[in-house]
Amino acid sequence: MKLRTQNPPHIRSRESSLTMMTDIVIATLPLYAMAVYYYGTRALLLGGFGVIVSSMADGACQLLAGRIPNIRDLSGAVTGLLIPLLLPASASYSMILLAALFGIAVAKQPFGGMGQNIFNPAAAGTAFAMICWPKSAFAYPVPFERLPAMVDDTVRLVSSPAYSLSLGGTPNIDLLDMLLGNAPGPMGGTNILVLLTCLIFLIVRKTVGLAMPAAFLGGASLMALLTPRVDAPALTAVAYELMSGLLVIGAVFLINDPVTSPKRTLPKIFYGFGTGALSMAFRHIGRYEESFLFALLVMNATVWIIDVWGEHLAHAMRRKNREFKTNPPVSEPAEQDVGAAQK
Amino acid sequence: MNLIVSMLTVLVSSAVIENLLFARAIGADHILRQTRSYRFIIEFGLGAAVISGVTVMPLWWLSQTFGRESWWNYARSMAAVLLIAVVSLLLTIAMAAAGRIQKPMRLVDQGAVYSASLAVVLLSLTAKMAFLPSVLYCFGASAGLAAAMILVHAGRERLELCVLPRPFEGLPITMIYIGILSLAIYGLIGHQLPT
Amino acid sequence: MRNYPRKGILLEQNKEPGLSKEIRILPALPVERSELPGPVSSTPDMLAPYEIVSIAKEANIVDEIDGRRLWKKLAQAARESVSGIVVDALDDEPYISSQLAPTLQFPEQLHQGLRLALRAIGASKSSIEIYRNLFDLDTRIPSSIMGVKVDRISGSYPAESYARRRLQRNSTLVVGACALLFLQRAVYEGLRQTSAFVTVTGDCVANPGNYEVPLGVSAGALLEAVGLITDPKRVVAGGSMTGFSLTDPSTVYLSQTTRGLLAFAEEFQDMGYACLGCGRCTEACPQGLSPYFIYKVMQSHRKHHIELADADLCIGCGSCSYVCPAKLDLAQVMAQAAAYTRRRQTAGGQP
Amino acid sequence: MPFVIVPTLSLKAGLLMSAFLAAATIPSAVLASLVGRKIPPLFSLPFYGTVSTGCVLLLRFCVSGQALLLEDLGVYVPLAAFNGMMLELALVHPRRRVPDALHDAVMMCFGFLLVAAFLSALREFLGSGSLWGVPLTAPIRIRGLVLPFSGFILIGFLSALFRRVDSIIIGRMLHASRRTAKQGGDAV
Repeated sequence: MKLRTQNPPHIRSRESSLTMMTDIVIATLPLYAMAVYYYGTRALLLGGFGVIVSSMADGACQLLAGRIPNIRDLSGAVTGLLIPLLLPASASYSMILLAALFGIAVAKQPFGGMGQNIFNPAAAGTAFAMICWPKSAFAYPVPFERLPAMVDDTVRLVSSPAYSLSLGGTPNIDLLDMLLGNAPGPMGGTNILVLLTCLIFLIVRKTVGLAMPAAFLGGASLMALLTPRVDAPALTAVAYELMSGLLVIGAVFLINDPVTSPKRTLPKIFYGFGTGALSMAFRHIGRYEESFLFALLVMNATVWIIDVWGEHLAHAMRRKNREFKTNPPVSEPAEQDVGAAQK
Repeated sequence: MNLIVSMLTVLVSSAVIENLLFARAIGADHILRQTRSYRFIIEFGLGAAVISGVTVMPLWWLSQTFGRESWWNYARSMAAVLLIAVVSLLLTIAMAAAGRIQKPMRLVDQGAVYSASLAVVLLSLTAKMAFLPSVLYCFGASAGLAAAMILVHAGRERLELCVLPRPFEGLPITMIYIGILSLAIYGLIGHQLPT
Repeated sequence: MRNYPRKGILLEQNKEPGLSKEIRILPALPVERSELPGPVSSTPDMLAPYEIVSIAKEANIVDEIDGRRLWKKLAQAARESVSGIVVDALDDEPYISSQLAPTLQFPEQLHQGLRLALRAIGASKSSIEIYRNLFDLDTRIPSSIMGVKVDRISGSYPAESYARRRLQRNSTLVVGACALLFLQRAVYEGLRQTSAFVTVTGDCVANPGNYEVPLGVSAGALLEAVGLITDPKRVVAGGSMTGFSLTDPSTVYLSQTTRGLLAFAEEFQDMGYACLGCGRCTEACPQGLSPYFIYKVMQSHRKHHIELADADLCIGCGSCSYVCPAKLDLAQVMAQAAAYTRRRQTAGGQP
Repeated sequence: MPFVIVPTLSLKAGLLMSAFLAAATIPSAVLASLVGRKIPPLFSLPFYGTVSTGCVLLLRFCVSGQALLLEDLGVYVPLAAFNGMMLELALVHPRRRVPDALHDAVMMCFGFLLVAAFLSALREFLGSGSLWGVPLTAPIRIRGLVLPFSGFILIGFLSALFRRVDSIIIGRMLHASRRTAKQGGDAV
């Protein structure tokens, strides 16, 4: 009988790209539930629109690149799910459309598509939308006011706590409401408790590691502690800074994007810390009330430097460590050769 | 203390906020061809910093004196070019005398240094700052340019490992990379730059 | 307690039901006895070391852990006067229990063989090494076998090669359990080694277990004799992590070093995923290499930074391929990178 | 030439910028072909730089009526003297004969004119909803297009598009030649 051969190992773990992406999709669903609870079914419309647009853009770009469209790995859908969560619930459909198109067709596919993009597509698209429509991207609807499917001028839009922080004033919302998400802000960025639950879920599922989010939040809070913007008690100020804007949702979803983050543990910590510190620092300098996405993009550009630096470090440690210098035992090379020969 | 803080502000803003490459795209076409190694980038930045820093001193004094006249608007550029030429020639000769030059810089690289220094000098003059800040501005802007070039170089190294779509290989993907980076920088700063 | 490797992967050991069953000789494949010339010594404990070595040579016993002749190993160890013998019975690869089962089922024979080997090399210390992370066992592993201390090796998957390397470094002779059993048979009963212990398992095998099969039998014949439920899609000779799959089992013949024969019903289908860059391979690699980095660098034309990655330190354990969520064949890439790096080193930096 | 794309936010500015580039490039290229071999390399760059700067400033004096546009271009006008085309033609590959140098310079400037016109028109139309200063109604208004970074991204996509078209044309030609060769082979 003739059998198909294949290189060792002959058993594989059950985890796959599909399961990882499915975990992230599952983690976004509670946020959409909360958004429906606060803003009505328009949240679902936005999410579905984003998913459809970005998946179709993904497939179309793959067709243009001459490959068979493979949207099974759900990466485009994840991008489309994340973009509305980063924008206000009153975002117009053209905003979502442009953000998704920019994220997929500019920030992802020209770089070679899945797994090769340097910048996080969701972050890039949302940043582009924010720059194109600064007014409507930073004006948020009030929770518990049902939004119509088509937002018109009758909808009451207010500014977010992040804006009042950027003006140097303490938000007039108490911390518990911000914790529960009963505060104007990005559609998915406000309900902190749900976000932390999602983070715990992802960490338990081992889809993301603990290192980067912890280092990110640590860096952000340290920066906020050192350079306070409001004259409140220090811890209160730090809590306000952390819970306003996109920091927490970024710590859950955007920082942990496996493609655009370093690989070894120490570089991961460095990257997370740097991103947190940078985004907090530019809340002082920048004009926009939210600087996390831009800081993330800048840090994405430095990931390759960080990775090579980490490889240098590991190289030096191996050189120092005697144990790794001994030659491999006799059996394995033989089996390698046989495996290669069989192939 | 206050002085130091203001100086630091000038340095940081010139290096990051008014970054020559990302915010103004000055020298991009040279950089695209010529980011060969980190060492070269450092030398490039140092050269631009020294040349522009030395050049801006007499120019600042000149613009203080002739700033009102209408012909100065034209004479400024010409004077800057000539001064940069003189300073860079002196620098080259000095380094050659010190024996620091193994092989002379290629002409195109010299051109890149020229245009970078020219841009720095003219910008620091249009900003109408005091004397010391404008010199600091030159150093900071050159440092920012070098940092931007390092980022671009790292990006190209990373892009070598990607299986890019064929039409995008080389220049186009680098341009898109720089574009997204400058989007990020612009968002961090968040205001339109005066040209 | 030594914990090595520091990294690596924790596999679920599918050793049952193979391990707890007793070792059988298949009626379809009888093991023929071939006597050694000369009488069997009545007092084996009185034998001189050189006699034991010569008997091992006569009986041409092969050590199953590295395929070397036992008498050569013994003679070399006697020359180098090593301090002791470690019986290698740790099967850290899933499914395989062809060393563990004989150790647990023929303890006194093993003990006698161990005593003979100790006499042969003139050493005193001895211990038996068994893998610690064995969860789903029906039989419990004793703390000592016939007074010989059992050393439980903890740590995740590629523990065997690490244990071997550590022992080689502090001058201890590592002998496989099966080889010692055959040594005991040769001395006490005067038999040559004409058989080997093989674990036959997998989801196609009717009654999985450890079998003593004559040497030179084809894998196909062994599978037929053990009995198949369905026709297997993949047949693997050797361990499930490092063994190699066979195109035609009827043309591959078992040797002393074949420790397992696995028959699986399902194939891997390629989902066409691209590398996510999740970095799990980097977390898994026991050698502290970064298969992600090496994979990326090997993709590129001019292989920058390849000398950083130390690909030649790869031991081919296959952990990276196991954990890869995109199901990439990273072990193959690592092997190519290792060959490339060695070429570079020999060529003086230039491939 | 990307850096001159950035300030060209309107069609007029694009055309003016390409005019400056031409003023900087063509004379120095011709000059290089004339006296290029007489100048020692150490002094060639200052020489050409001065010449092209002079030409650029001359042109600027001529068009000084367009105060607003010049205000927009600002510091980029003198920088046009050191553009990549001028360096390329004058320093790296100076042609030996004047007509060749002229031909090269004019062709390069014309190509740049096309690109600049297209991009600046696109950015003006979609970005600020007007064309040649005449307000129009754009289908969708993307404010981001008037910002510097979109200049980079547009250039990237444009050059990728050109390459794709080139590769398609070359592929067609290769295919045709292969087919003819195959037929020839059959005939033989």
